[in-house]
Amino acid sequence: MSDTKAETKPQQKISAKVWDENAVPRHRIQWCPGCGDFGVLASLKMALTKLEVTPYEVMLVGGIGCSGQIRNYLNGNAFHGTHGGALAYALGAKMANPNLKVITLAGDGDTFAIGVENFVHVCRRDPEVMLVIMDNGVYGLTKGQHSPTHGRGMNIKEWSEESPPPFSPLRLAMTAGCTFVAQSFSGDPKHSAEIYVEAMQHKGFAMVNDFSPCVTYNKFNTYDWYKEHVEEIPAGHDPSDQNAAWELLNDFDRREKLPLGIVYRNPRSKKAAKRLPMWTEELQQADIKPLFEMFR
Amino acid sequence: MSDTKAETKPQQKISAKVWDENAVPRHRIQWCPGCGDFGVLASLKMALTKLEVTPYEVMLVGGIGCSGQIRNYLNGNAFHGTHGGALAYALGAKMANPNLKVITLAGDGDTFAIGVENFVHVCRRDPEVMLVIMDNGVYGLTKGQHSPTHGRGMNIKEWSEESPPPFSPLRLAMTAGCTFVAQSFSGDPKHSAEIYVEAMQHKGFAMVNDFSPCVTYNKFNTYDWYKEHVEEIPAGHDPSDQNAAWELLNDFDRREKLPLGIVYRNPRSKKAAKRLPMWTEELQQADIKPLFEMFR
Amino acid sequence: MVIVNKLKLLVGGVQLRDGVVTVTDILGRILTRAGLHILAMERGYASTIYGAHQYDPIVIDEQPPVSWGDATLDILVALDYDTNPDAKEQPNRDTVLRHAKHLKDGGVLVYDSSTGEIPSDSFVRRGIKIFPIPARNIARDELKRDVVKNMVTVGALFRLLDFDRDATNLTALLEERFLQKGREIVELNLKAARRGLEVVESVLGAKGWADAGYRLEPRKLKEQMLLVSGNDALSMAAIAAGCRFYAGYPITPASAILEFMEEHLPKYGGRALQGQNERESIRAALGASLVGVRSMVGTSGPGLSLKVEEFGVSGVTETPLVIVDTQRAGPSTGMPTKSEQGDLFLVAYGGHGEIPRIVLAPATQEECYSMMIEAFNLADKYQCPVFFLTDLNLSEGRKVVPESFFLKQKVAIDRSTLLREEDLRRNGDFRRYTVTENGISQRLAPGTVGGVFKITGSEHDERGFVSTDPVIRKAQVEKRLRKMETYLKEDSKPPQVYGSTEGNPVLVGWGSTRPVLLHAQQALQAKGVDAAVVHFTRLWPFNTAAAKPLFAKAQTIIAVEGNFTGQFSDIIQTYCLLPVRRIVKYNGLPIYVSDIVGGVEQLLRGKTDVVRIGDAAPTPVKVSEGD
Amino acid sequence: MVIVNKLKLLVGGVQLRDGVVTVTDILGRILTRAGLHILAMERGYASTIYGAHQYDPIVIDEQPPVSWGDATLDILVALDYDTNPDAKEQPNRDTVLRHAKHLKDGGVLVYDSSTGEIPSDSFVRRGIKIFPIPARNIARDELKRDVVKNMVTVGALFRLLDFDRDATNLTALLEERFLQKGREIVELNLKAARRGLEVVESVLGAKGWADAGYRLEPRKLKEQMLLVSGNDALSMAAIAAGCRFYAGYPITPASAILEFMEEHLPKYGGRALQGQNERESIRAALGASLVGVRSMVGTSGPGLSLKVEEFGVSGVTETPLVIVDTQRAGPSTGMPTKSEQGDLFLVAYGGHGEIPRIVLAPATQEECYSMMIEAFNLADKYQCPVFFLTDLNLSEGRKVVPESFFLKQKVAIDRSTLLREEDLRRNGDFRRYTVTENGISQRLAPGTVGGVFKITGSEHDERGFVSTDPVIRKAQVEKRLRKMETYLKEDSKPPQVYGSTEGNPVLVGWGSTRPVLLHAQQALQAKGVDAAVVHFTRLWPFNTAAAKPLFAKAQTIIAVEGNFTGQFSDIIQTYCLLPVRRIVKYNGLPIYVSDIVGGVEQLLRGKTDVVRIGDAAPTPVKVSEGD
Ligand SMILES: Cc1ncc(C[n+]2csc(CCOP(=O)(O)OP(=O)(O)O)c2C)c(N)n1
Ligand SMILES: Cc1ncc(C[n+]2csc(CCOP(=O)(O)OP(=O)(O)O)c2C)c(N)n1
Ligand code: SF4
Ligand code: SF4
Ligand SMILES: [Mg+2]
Ligand SMILES: [Mg+2]
Repeated sequence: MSDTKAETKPQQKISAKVWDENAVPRHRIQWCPGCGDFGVLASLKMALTKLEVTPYEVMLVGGIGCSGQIRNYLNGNAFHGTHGGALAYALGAKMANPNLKVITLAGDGDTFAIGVENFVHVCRRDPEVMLVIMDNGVYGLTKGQHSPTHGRGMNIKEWSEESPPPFSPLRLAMTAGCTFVAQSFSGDPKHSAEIYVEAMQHKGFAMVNDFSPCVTYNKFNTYDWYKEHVEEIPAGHDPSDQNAAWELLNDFDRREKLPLGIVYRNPRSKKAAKRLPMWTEELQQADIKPLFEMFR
Repeated sequence: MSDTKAETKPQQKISAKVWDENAVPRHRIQWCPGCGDFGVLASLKMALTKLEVTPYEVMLVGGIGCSGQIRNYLNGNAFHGTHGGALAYALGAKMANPNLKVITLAGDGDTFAIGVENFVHVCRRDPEVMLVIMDNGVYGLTKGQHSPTHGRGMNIKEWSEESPPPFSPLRLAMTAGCTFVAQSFSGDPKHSAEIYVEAMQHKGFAMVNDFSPCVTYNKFNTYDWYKEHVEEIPAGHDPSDQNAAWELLNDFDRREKLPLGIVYRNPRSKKAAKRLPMWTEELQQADIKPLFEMFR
Repeated sequence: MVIVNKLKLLVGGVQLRDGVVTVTDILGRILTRAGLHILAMERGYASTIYGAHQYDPIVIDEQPPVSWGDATLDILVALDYDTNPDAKEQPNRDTVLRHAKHLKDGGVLVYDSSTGEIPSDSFVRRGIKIFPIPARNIARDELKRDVVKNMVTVGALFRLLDFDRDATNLTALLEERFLQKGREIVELNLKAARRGLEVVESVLGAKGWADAGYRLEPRKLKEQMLLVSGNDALSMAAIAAGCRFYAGYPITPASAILEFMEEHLPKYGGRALQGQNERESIRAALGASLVGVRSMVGTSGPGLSLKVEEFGVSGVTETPLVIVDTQRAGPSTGMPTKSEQGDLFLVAYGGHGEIPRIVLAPATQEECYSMMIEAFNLADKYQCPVFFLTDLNLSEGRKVVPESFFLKQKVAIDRSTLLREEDLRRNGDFRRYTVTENGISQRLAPGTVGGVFKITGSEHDERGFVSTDPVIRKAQVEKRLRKMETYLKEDSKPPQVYGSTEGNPVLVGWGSTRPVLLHAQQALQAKGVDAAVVHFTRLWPFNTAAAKPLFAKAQTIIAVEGNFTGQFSDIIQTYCLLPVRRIVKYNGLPIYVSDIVGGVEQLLRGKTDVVRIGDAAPTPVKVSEGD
Repeated sequence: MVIVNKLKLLVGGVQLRDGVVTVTDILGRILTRAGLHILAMERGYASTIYGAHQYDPIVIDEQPPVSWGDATLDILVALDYDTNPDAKEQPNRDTVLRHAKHLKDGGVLVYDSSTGEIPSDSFVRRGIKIFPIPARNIARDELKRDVVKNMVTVGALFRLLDFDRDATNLTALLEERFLQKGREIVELNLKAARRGLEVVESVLGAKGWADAGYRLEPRKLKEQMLLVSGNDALSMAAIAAGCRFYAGYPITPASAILEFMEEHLPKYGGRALQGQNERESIRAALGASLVGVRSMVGTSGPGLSLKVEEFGVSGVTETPLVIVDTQRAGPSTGMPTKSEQGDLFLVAYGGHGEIPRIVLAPATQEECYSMMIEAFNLADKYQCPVFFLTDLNLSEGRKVVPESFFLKQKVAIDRSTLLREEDLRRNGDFRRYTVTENGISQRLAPGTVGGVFKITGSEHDERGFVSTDPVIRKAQVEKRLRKMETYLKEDSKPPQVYGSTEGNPVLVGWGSTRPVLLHAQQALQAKGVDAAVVHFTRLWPFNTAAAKPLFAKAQTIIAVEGNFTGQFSDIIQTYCLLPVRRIVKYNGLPIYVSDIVGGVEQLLRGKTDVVRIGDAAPTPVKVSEGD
């Protein structure tokens, strides 16, 4: 996930258990029993273990919401700022230190309502950051108000400014220039983990929209509903073909199905980047004299 | 542009000259000679005159930028708030009084950089508001920094987080759920005026991206450059066909051309709305007693 | 001796799972109907949906209670049980672990004993009567419906309170709620309640107690009573005051206003918008106000911080807006479900540059109503942001208020600054920003034939065209800010004064603390300390003319505030040039009577100028020098 | 008598079209190289790109000028001409219309006479020497290159100043700039300058004037001099101080910092990001800081208002950040190209809840440099937002500063709060939010082997896990805010005092007004008024211990501020409990020496407590009662 090697690679054996250290103990996790986010947590652990990443080099940026709590249920450095801001913090962190594995974990409300301004721009900027959206169609933490993906699959005939139709995370990502667009379902954590592994290896911004049912506030898009509607992307699909990706989305739409897997993946040619100087010894000698030239 | 009739239709003869009243006089207009925004101004006057709209019922909401100044170069009520906020003010104004012709006039920076959060959501909400974007690829007013549409047509090989590729206003609008998506060129004000007329008659949110060259700070996307690259949408195109609209965009992209005209138009079924009560006599009698029920 | 109609109880349990609010809601409704007064001003819950500890302390009284008093409890009801009795930590015993220390000696402890009994020695020593109720087991095993476990507890509780023995009240409520779903449901619930009652009776019998020591007696009602929260009251008031556009982005504890408005505003011809973000909501509200509709937004700290730029828009474009800030503990995300008075500086000073603004801070549910009506008229008159500061405890806290209170509030909607077509015809040339002596100019709703307005957040001339001419700039700045002088002259109200400030310690407070200040005043008096209380609900612009004389002759000025700094204390110092000593609390708990009494005593002893309430942490770790 | 090496001139014209800045830039560079001092602190331009009036007043002196003085001018250079002489209004004569009233009797007026002569009687009466130069016609008709019209004016100006008669200096500059484009361009420009010189000589001859009354003489330079703006100085300093990440969304007058950083930061291994909006920029900067990189954002009022929520994030997560606010006239969009000191309340009080924060406000270009180095160390040590308040005039104003000044500034980068791998190994258990006596805890850069941090804007325990435990909450709030006491003890600097405050009127100011305060002090002394000056550059937390004793014995305290309220005056009142009288100016113009002298005289006469500088508007219109 970074193009320069980590400065010191710690000698820690990465096993699944490592991810439970420096984290809230299991029985203190405050998600509703059955919450989809449990699946996402499990998948993340699998993926990180698989990639042999160490907690020290991980930088988790949580959104605000039930989903964002995941940052504390998992080992690794973690940051949690303002609602909707996660991707922008992640952008700065990754630009400053490309050796970090920066992972943003947020809800659909955080990402697409208040945070859409960051989402759209980060898609274009394309930092090597993975974003997992725990998409449940509601604002869980504030007790179930509609999020921008609310209404998925509902047959609504008349709209208003107050109740607009849902929008499609995948299409928005594609249009905004995201170079890795995928979808997963927390009801199938193993498959999700595979996608996360791919996403973390992507040389650019990787977005995974994970259907993560809110068992408490979304009584429509339930596990069962998803099980009926999700469908793995056929093996033949070539995710590097943008037209094919759009075609796939259209096709699934027509059939009222939701694709699971990697819809689009097409890394962009990017300037290489290094960790920015930060230690006193790296900074102290900076010679500003050349700057004087322009003031003469 | 509204579904309820204006309450009192004033008996004012609408001629082109009307639009110069209550406005900054021509010789005080502070755009650079040759600025594309002059064309937009001319087109707006033509369109409003054609539609026999009166200045009293017009509500212009300007963005912040060279472009936003247009609100004062034209008769009609006008509002100018924060950078990037125009569409949200417009949304509230239109929801409160559907009898007004609400027109939002903003730059590409205002709309797609700082204002993208409003743009994306307003596309979904679909108020009967026309948005004209004066797209010049730069932040004119702050002296030429890159806007999100900067780089159009340039052959750039390597990107960075700091300098991402431009995005496409039309595709973003389509994806976000905009029901009227069009493009025009201020080098051809008559054609723009026709598009504006259609946009103002649309029953929903109508976005017109108007290429409006910045002669001072964008030396690449000049009038001449646009003249070489724009092309009217072929007469056979059916804008109500979403697939055809996407196909058209792909086709123009492939040919490295920019379409002018209505790409997509497909009004959504919407709840009817009325002006909200606002006069004392409409408000004074509200009986709150029924609300007590729930507190017993 | 049995205590009748005067007690504080607390119901606690695991959030979402145990139905704390179900129990207190039933209790609240039935007792309200029975003519008792209720004050439930602290809704203890967590900023997670499931699994954390939740609690709801309720004061029940024959008369309107002076305040929520202290942490001390008469009755503790613990709904929690252990799902996993083998776990090292027992989060599901939180209610007892956290609150039993506040139980009075001789008080009552009720808990769900389904997964085992709790160690009782220490309670017995304190004379506490313990009632283990296996509510969950009864529900699950006997009645085969987990969900009625709360009804078991309600039945037990009513028996303990010697209330509604024949279940008349309960039956009425259950029928109202469930009859359309079927008589069986009503019966099942009644049966559950009966089982609770029986368990209590068996304990009473086994222990040989005649009663639990408390009794509630229904009272004759002269009029209908309503159990309302601050958010309920202010939302109703907004509708009464003519608010027809509301926008908000969900945020605790303001979401309830949004939900209220979404449900009810359309019935009054209005619209409520769930913003897609904090700025969309305030901007849409400004847009609606701009075209003439009374509009309001509601939010809490983090949302308010994100709206700051729009304060300036409202101020300089002179677009009226009522902004509710239901304060919660900050900064940043802070403690979303804890109350605080920490946003005063933000509403008084937030934003670049300088604008007129008005800050109101109601003290009670009643004032949430009456002052909201005032807020809309002030917004219309002064055409600037009017902030309405509540806090989590006031917004979510519930209180019994007679229906007549609401009905007799005068609602005179004053929209006289908004011109009509006739006015325009009469006045001719319309200038949006006419420089006037009182700073107020006339507005226009777009669409009004005969006038066109040009409005901008840039500096402008009287017609609203952008200008940087120094003379125009000076005139417009002064015109706008002159409105604050006009407000002080014509509309600001002096603080409320209780007792004589002369030669006495003066307790100062603002917003939701008035009840507890008055309660503390009584307690201090009982201890021989005569303190005056000066309480502010109109905070900004600060009314120096009214306040300073009150303070000038005080023995000492002591402000009580729910923040670290003493934000209002600083404002008093700025304007009155008198030293203000402080009792401050910011640990998430309500300010209690004992906090104030203790704090005042400490200050009067003279050792310090600031008392910081709350248990302190262990001694801080020392950091080695040179780091 | 000829005045040598001491004058103020103003160059004005139509923005973008007339090249005002081209002229003053050439002038500035050549005079700097010639050893003269320059102070050009007001860049008069409009918030539109083309067509408005632009002007650039410049003080030239042999010694570093005390301040920019007054509006009074020695020489006025009007580049504008009329494109449409028939238009009723003549925007293109703005320079003369607006500024000629400030010309001294006996001063010099140079203007472009290409489209006609201006009425000269009133000037002649005032003894003003007029030089009509048909610069545009010469350029267009004789030299066939419109663009050299400014060089004609430069040539004329140099002749008027009896400077560089042989064009040595000019030739050197032109060769530097244009030689690679071809010798002809250099020659063409020199020819244009020569033509300007000739026109002046012919006027001098025709009028029989020996000279224009002013002369500039080159001086021997002991060292290299630089002509820098406040933005230049602070940007250089940031790089020297180790800033390696900068983010900003373009906004006047902060854009220049962004442009500087975009151009130069990469050379030092850093990155500069043009945010796509105000929040992306500050959030990205916080992200960079979080992982250990010194980072900074720059903005102005509207951008700052939009960043308010992130102040809290920085404060409560304890993430260092330097925030530059180049103040401009607010509120809202206000007057984007006019200076003001209106954001102090916002930086001191903005944001919900309470956080530690530091506010610095340099007075000069030199302090923009030295204090920025301080800012980064403070941010590192206190791990909170450090605001760096300049204003438009300081940020864009240019001044001659010796190169040695920059070179001799000590740049000691102190990052001792940031742990290294070794420290972690030594210390064992890492807790991000250890409660310490001084409030400061150790940080960690993610990626450092051996430590994991959990950071959150929610309230948290020492390990960074969310907590609402009242004891933990109290400890963390106090820990964070205790940093302000530590700062006051260890790092805050007292205000600078000039003269004795005892028994004298004390003039108080902050930030960019120090030069003019000191200038006014001299002027007052000349009038027999002994006033002290107390000037603050460390504004927040307010240093009461240092300030109050200074004020306590003053005859009267008079604060001079560029805002309506007297924001700093209010802060002094809060902390010192002493009345502060005010001279305030907010009409977009700089504070002049005469404003202060006049204001002080008026205040000493005792009629009022606030003097509002600037020409007032005509009497306000009366509004009929009952509206
Ligand atoms: C500025 C701000 N506004 C509002 C809130 C309240 N808030 C907390 S979480 C949340 C929405 C959460 O929805 P989502 O991102 O979908 O996460 P979920 O809880 O569904 O996982 C909101 C509105 C906030 N914390 N900050
Ligand atoms: C909050 C805020 N940030 C920054 C600015 C400065 N600013 C004014 S206009 C502008 C960009 C204008 O670009 P665009 O919208 O493309 O308009 P144009 O001038 O090109 O017509 C910016 C960044 C501002 N006014 N407010
Ligand atoms: S409320 Fe919904 S999203 Fe939140 S924890 Fe419960 S199930 Fe999960
Ligand atoms: S700078 Fe560009 S956008 Fe602005 S007025 Fe000039 S040409 Fe138009
Ligand atoms: Mg969600
Ligand atoms: Mg633009």
